[in-house]
Amino acid sequence: MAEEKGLEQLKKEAAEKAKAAAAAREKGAASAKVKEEPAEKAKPSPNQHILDKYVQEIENHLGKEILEDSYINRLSKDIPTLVAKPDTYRKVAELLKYNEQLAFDYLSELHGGDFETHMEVYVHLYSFTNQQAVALKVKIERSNLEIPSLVPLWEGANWPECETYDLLGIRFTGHPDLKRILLGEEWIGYPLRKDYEPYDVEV
Amino acid sequence: MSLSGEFLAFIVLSLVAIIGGVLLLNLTKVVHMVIALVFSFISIAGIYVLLSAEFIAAVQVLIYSGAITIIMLFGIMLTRHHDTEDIKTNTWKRLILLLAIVGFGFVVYIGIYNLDIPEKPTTLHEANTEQIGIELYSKYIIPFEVTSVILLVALVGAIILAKKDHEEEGDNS
Amino acid sequence: MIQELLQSSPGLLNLGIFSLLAVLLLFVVLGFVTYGILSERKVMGFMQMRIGPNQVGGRWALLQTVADVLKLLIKEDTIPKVADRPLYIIAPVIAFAPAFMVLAALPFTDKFQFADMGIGLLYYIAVSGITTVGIVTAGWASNNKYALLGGMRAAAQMISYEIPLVMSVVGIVLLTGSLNLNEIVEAQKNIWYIVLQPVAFIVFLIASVAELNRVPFDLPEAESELVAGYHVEYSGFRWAMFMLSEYVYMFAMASLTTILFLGGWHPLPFLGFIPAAVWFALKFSLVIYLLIWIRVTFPRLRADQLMEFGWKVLLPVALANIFVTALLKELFSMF
Amino acid sequence: MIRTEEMLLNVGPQHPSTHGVFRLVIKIDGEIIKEATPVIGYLHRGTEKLAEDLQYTQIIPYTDRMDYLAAMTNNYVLCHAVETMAGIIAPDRAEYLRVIAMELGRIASHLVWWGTYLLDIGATSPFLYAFREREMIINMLNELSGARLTFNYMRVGGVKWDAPEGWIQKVHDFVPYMREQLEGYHQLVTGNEIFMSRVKGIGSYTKEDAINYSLSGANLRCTGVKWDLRKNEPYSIYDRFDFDIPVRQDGDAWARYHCRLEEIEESLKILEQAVEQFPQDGPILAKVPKIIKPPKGESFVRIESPRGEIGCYIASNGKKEPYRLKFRRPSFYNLQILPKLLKGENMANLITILGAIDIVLGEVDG
Repeated sequence: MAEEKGLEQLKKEAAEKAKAAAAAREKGAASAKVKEEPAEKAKPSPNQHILDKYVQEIENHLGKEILEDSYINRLSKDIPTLVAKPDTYRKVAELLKYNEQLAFDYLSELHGGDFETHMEVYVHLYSFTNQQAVALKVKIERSNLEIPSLVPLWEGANWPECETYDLLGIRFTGHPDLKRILLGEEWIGYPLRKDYEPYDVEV
Repeated sequence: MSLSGEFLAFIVLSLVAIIGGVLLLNLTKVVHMVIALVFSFISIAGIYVLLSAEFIAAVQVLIYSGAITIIMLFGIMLTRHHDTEDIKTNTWKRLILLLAIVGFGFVVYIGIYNLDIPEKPTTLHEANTEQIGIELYSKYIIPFEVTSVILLVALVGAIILAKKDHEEEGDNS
Repeated sequence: MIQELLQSSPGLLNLGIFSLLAVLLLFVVLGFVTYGILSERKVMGFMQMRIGPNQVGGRWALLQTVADVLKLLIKEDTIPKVADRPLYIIAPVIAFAPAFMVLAALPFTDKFQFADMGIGLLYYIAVSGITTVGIVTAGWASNNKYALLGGMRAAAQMISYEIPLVMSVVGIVLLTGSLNLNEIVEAQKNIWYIVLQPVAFIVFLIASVAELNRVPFDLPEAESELVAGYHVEYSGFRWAMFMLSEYVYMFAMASLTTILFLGGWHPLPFLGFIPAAVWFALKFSLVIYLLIWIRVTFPRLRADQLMEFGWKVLLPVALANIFVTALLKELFSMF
Repeated sequence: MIRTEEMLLNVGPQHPSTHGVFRLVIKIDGEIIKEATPVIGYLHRGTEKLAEDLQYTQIIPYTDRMDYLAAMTNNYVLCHAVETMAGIIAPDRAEYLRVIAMELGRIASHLVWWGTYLLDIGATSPFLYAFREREMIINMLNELSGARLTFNYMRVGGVKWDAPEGWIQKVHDFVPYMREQLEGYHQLVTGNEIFMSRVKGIGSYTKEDAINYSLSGANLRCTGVKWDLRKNEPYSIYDRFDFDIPVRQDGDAWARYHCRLEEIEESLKILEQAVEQFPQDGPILAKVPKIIKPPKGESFVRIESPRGEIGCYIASNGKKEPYRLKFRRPSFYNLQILPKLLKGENMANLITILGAIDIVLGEVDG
């Protein structure tokens, strides 16, 4: 193992590795820069089987038609991405946490986004037991901005949900203390919405 | 009586003590009362000094105006209380009270005025702390120790009371 | 001289002499406080690898504290609207006056002293306790929650540490057979009490730091917790009074430590040609340096740990010290 | 019977130990905290909203102002997100410069934490010692980037400036010096009885709690979770270095203290190796277009900042400005556990617990 090797040797190795990588990178950077991407896209992602496993697991437990979509997000380090429906979102999240195959015990990130036609909540989960990550997304109609809260599953979703509510106006039902955490209760409007008009346009 | 420094000091100290006492009764805020009490205590300590009872004076300041007042302040600050209380009394009651006070004052005055303490040569000024110590530990050792037992009982009682309160609180929650 | 004066009948001359002496002492003490603060800042600077004050009054910033105090004195006097006004005004005075009163009992040298009291030691401890009343009052009167917490901490701390402080010196009282500070110094002519009573010295030092409300026992003002504790609402000369009383106490406590444990004005053997006052000043400075050193080194204790330490460690140790001292004294007197 | 009075105390937004404009409304009974409610948002500047009208390069200065104690990592996370999306690979020399800068920043950040934490506990001197070393780091980063705190140093595809002459040697010399000082820190503080009694067993939580509350960084590692993105999800060139992840088991303030100080040592190891491997010459910026337009889509990357996982989410619609930009700010997540930790604690422990979480308000409020 790495620890057992002498420090000297390790250093030497690392230096060699660095040199090799440097050569390769320079070559790549000089010739292709952005164009590397399409070539790679042709082959299937190394994470494809993981995604398949997730989807399989969800379908086994919750049935089909639960997910709106599932794909590998190549722009985001090949992360398996699941898109749930607003009414299945909570169920999928629960499964992701409690199923032993999935066991996503760590909520790394939760935020929302306004995509004009709809709003979206993006959740990045990680499993320390399986050393895997997943992105769970849900699209919400702008007319009905309500979605179950994840706080009962992950305490860590508490403030991020407040922040999302504060800046985008997505209400999380079942949240223990949903408040406008950053702007304060007296703020009018939800600034991160695309149609938000600042009170003083000049500022 | 000549106007000696001692006399002047006595007048000033007793005045402060009396004013402190009066203020203690008449002030409306509890904390103010305690501060008035401190002044009373300290002046009384001063009177002790005039009587050459230095040890008693120091202990008076240490225990009364130091520790006890602090504990009283502590208790007041930590607990709920109403700063002001309106006490309504009728005139008759007041009159009777006044009479009683005047009567008491008169009796005390007569008593002190007629009191004749024979003057004895004493050595109060010399090492009176040592004298107190010797007296206390030779003649009055039993009463002294018994007092400490009483204090111990009081201490245990206080602990029991406080503990009970704690348990009740535990039951409620 | 003072004793004679005290017993003579009052007159304008006496009043004049007393006032003059008091003013003299006041200036000596203020002089100390001025340079005590400066030296504390300089020593702290030295220990923390920075320069410290070096602008006002030349390279050594000799006028820094003067300027600071001047600023405090001419600062606007603010009293919070919701404060308990009479108490708010009287509190600094209650805290300040005893600080000077204790100085009367301290024999600085065999000549330079004001009152040779039979119970000098007890007097010091008793009077210094009154300051706490002032601090608690200040905390209450400010009508500020931080101040109140600070005041309450001061009260709790004072009650807990006064006892070990008194108990630690009982050993000395046993050995000397007197509470008189002069006699205590005289008894150390040959050997200092720090040698005979090392445990008492340590307990006394710790308890005295606690009494002074200095780090690591500076809970009443705990800057990082209670902002400034009991004097958070005070400013200008009222605040200056608190600060001055703090440093006067530091002066007094260092003197008392010198008197009780370091042999007062007595010289080291073979160095008797150096005047007594210089000896006292040297030992006194050493204690002050130690206090500053402690301040720079230690973090702050927590309130409950402070209580626990006072009651469960210092007090039993002090009591054991008394017991052992009494035992040894009896044993030695037998042979 | 005597009932003590509960009172409501506002700690902050102007309080010496909240390290910024953070307010904590606490209900206390005597000195025991019954309930604590954090109030944040005093420093919210709407970085994410502002970013929607800015080009990617223009956003970089805004990231400096989030975690202003370790701005290099913030710079990096944004560049890394854009690079991941656009498939840009930064040249080696740039990557090394970035790593050196980030690790220096990590050390500086931990030093500030160490100093101010001790200051909170009432020891004044360590603060000055820590800042002496931090000043050296700041000076080095100043030479590199031209700024002391808000570096604006990294660019998509590389860095803005090459290292000035002799700079690498300075870093090289700094490593043994810092090791020596670190030893001094341990001698000065770590064994101190009072300090130990103040932090041991204070503000402790379990591994499960830490994971459940989405804690990261030293706050997570102090419970025994061996988790460091530099090692577990290697980004940049961290896979080329040999270093450890300091882990403790107790989950209290004492464990966090050790984790952070040991992290300094590990960072020094990385610095040592990075200086050794540093490429003699080469470009410092990949060939990227003047106006960067990542492809349509979204990306979320996370890296290890001194305070934990800092993440950057970009949703792009192929334009030169991000459609939606979001930072996962570790302090914001770490702070969530505070009310739970404070309940039933002594008032004096408030400072110890809050300090041990190591928050930067610029980051909490975004």
